[in-house]
Amino acid sequence: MSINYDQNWNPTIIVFACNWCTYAAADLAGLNHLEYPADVRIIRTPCSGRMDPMLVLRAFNRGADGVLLSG
Amino acid sequence: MKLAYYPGCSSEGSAIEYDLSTKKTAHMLETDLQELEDWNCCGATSAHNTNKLLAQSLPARNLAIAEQNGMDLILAPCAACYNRLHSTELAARKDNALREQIQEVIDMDFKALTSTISVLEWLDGKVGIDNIKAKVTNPLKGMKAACYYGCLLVRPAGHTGFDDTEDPQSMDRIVQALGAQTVDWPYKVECCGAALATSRPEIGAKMIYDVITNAKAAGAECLVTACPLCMLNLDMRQAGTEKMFKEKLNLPIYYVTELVAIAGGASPAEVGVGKHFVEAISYLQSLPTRAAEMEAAEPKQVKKAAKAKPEESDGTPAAGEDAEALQKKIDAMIKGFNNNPDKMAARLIEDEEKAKILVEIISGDDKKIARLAELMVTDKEKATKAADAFITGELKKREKESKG
Amino acid sequence: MSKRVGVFVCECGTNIASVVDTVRVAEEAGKFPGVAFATTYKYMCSDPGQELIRKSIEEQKLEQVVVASCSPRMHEKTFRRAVAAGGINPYLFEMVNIREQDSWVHTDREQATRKAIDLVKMGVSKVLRNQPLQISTIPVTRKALVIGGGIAGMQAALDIAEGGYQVILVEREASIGGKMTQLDKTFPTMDCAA
Amino acid sequence: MVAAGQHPNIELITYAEVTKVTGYIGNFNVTIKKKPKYVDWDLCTGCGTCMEKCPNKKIKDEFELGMGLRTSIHKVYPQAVPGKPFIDAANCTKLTKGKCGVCEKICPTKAIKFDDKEEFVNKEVGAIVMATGYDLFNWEEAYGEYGYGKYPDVISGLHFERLVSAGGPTGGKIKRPSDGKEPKSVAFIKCVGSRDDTKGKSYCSRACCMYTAKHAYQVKDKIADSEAYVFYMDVRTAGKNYEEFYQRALNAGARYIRGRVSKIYPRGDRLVLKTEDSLIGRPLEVEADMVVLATAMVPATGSGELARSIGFSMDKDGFFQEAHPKLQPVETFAAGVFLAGTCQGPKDIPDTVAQASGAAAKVLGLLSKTELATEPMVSEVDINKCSGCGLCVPICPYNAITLEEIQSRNHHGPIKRNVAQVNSSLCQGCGACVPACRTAALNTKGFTDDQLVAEVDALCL
Repeated sequence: MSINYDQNWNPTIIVFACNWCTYAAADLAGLNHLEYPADVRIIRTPCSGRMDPMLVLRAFNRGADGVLLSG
Repeated sequence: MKLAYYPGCSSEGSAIEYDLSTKKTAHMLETDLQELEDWNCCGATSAHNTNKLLAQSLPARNLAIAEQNGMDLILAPCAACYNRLHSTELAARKDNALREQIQEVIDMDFKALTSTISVLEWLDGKVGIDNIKAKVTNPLKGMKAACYYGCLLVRPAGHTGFDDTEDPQSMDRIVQALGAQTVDWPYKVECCGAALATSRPEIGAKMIYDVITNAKAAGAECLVTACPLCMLNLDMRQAGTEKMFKEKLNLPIYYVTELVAIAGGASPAEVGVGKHFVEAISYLQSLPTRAAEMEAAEPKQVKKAAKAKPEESDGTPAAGEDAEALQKKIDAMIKGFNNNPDKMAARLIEDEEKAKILVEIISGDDKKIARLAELMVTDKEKATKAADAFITGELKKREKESKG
Repeated sequence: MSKRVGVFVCECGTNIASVVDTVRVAEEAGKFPGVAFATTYKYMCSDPGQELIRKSIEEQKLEQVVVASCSPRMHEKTFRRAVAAGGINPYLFEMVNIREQDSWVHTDREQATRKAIDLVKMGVSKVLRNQPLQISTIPVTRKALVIGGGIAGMQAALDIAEGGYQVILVEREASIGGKMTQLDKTFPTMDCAA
Repeated sequence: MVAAGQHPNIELITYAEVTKVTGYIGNFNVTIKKKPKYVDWDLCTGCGTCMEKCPNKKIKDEFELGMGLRTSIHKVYPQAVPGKPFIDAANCTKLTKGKCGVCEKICPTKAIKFDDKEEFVNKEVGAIVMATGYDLFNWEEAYGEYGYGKYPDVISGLHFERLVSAGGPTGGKIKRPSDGKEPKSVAFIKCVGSRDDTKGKSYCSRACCMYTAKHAYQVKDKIADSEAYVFYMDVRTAGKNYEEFYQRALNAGARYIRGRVSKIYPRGDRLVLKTEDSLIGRPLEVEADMVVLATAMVPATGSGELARSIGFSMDKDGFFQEAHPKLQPVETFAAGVFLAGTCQGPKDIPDTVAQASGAAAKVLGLLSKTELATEPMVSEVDINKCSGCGLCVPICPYNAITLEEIQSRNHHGPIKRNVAQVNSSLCQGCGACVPACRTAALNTKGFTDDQLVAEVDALCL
């Protein structure tokens, strides 16, 4: 399976990352210099339990192209 | 049971007897084998050494034919065919892109729905040991077989999955169901060296030699395989190996399906046993005699065990004596103990003091006398030990009493 | 609340600066609403770097601070202390991760720089809404538990006990010693294990 | 060991397991299960008469890995600390069938207690050190090529330790388990289960290279005209004096052969090892009287449940995860819980001792304070907005929220009503309560709705 998309399109992708796992994992990706597209913007949350659906709706409402919750 | 049947190229050449016996076995076990129409080579060795996609597309075409005919299971008796078909079907199930690519190459629908099974899976897993037993009319009693799985049939681990990769048992169960004995031997999954037969014959011959001598060392009188290449190698090249090592090997090799068919009533000739290079019919013919010999030898073995330790002339039963004679000897010993305890005790214990105590202990104790008499007939060393133990116990008892 | 945010962009030697145009990040940050001061420095976590933050708070009358550097899991505490040394509540501070989550995972300078600017903007918007927080305290039961009585457990228990505190050593078997007691001699000195 | 048993500051609780840990740094509450020993250790003098008289003498001794025998009432081993015996209930005829009771009759201090029960005690502590150790990889289940454990003379390194130990079942004489003969040729296979993705673990178990060198040296030292073969992938001697020790083993005549053993099978009463010498690229067959496998270290059984109950994580292999591989090697993600020894990863004795002392130093640092500063980024309740519905109470994983009655007033006058309250010592600031609150009365300081919305807006607009 492959996704075809416009190479020049820079989507806004918001990631809500739990401080203890996903945020740490993103740091670990950095430590290992694993490259990924620069469109990703990470917002640190104290725990994925802190995630309020309101925040997801807010992100889409303000024009985000994708939201990733991870924890 | 209905199975698609993929004979593979060797079934029409070097392994005709495998094909014949598989069909015969299927008939006997009421399995309907439906040979794939227009099947093609599985591509073993040559294709997967050169082109991965080709190596997967060749077997995939056969799988696709089976799929078109609505067959869930396909029987591939050859170990290499089985390996190629099975690994292709697994790879295609795991990787959708690969499956689509293969579809393009073979120009057929291919969903990887059909599963490939080996002869061992079919007999042990699908037909079942009890059902095989029920069909045996000519049990192979007297046969001592080494079940040889070879390097490929149960490997790689986590891929074939129907049996253990290091100590497989399915063929042993099948052969035992036919009435034969199987030996526990360490070379059952070692490589026979067939691939080296032409390129490095001196290494290949050593590998053949190792497999055959190891089977013989474990007590096997024949070898059973489920792989045409192992058969070809171990059977056809055995004479050359004998020459190279200047040693007569003379180990008949059978396909497991030949044995099932023969145990089910087929004649050795009709399943192609006469086509083997190492003469294999006379061993089958000798089985009834061997079975009778084995049965006759069984009670002897008990006596042999009794004779294991060399003894002085007294009380040793000569080989060939039966249980009755043994009892007579024991009775005579008991009499000896009752009539002349001092002399008997001296025969067991050198120390005079101790011998005296022994006499005191056993006098009037029929149970102890009987035990000592029996041991003296069967194993004098043990008798001495037992006598020693009686004395030590008695001494301790006395010591306690004197204190108390 | 007054809005005088200071933004400090760290170059981390070349760890950040080789991929992210830190000077441009600081320039852009200076234009964000509420930002009164923005600058870059080679190693923000170093003593001179922390001194820069402290002095800037004083000189620029900063009320909130954003540091754009490595992961907060690395140096958040360091910078909180630096901010506190500058005389403002350590929780009126936010850290922006432009190393682990930017310069180390991207190679396109333009895109990485744009991302850094976005992340700083995010940090500034957040810090404007931060409240001063006070640290409270909890009591400590001055006693330790060691689970497992092998080499590690015995050594830890002894060291803590020698330090003058009570230790409870719990062992699954009926004797302490663990696997060590099954060993014969131990290398490299070949002395007895028990 | 004796020092640990006698130190006035150490309370030993053996034959016991920690079953539950609640609380938080500085204030843990621990539940310890004491398994029944059937002997009152306060009365027992450790004289050992009961062990002599116990008629049940043929039990396989776990300490000797089944190579020796013990009685039902026994010590783990003769020099046990505390030096007192206990009854193995499964093998005691009094406890299983109600017959015997010899130990009870002869005990001079009447310490035998057949009605002993499991007992739970609670303890308050401020810090926890995990030192649960390791088990040996169960090679018998994985390595069919070495016989799945069916050849008695293929043993593990720990078996070998018992065979060379003066206190072991053979009194320190190296003898084959099968027939008690002294082996003239011993083969050692390293990395059994270690560095083997297919059948074992991907990691290196670190201690095996050195203990195998020691074993090979001991064979050469103790058995005249003996051969010691070591089959290896690499020889890793990173440690002070380690390389020198390896050279000592080589000088003693240990024969190191670089190659994996692909099969072991019997020939007569000896064992044949099929292998290769990969340095010269030749297949090899070596006959040996005994084979010793350097098996991998794996986490101790049951340690995983303990970690989960305390609330810190394990790595992919089940070892306890340190908070940072370089900077916090003895800390866990659970504040106040520290790691020592092989529970964190395979290591040898010097490293274990060093890490244990490191953990102890961390504990001492913590215990030297009477009070701890807490993270202020915790949840708080706006009691003006709280409706007292209580939805947040069961959601909190740390039991930090309770409903409390407060005096309040509405337009009719003063009333009493319930509101949620957060215990800031228990609250870990996870914020799980915030989305659950229907009236938006809860917020996590430092991560308020207002702040997170501002971040979203900053990134999107």
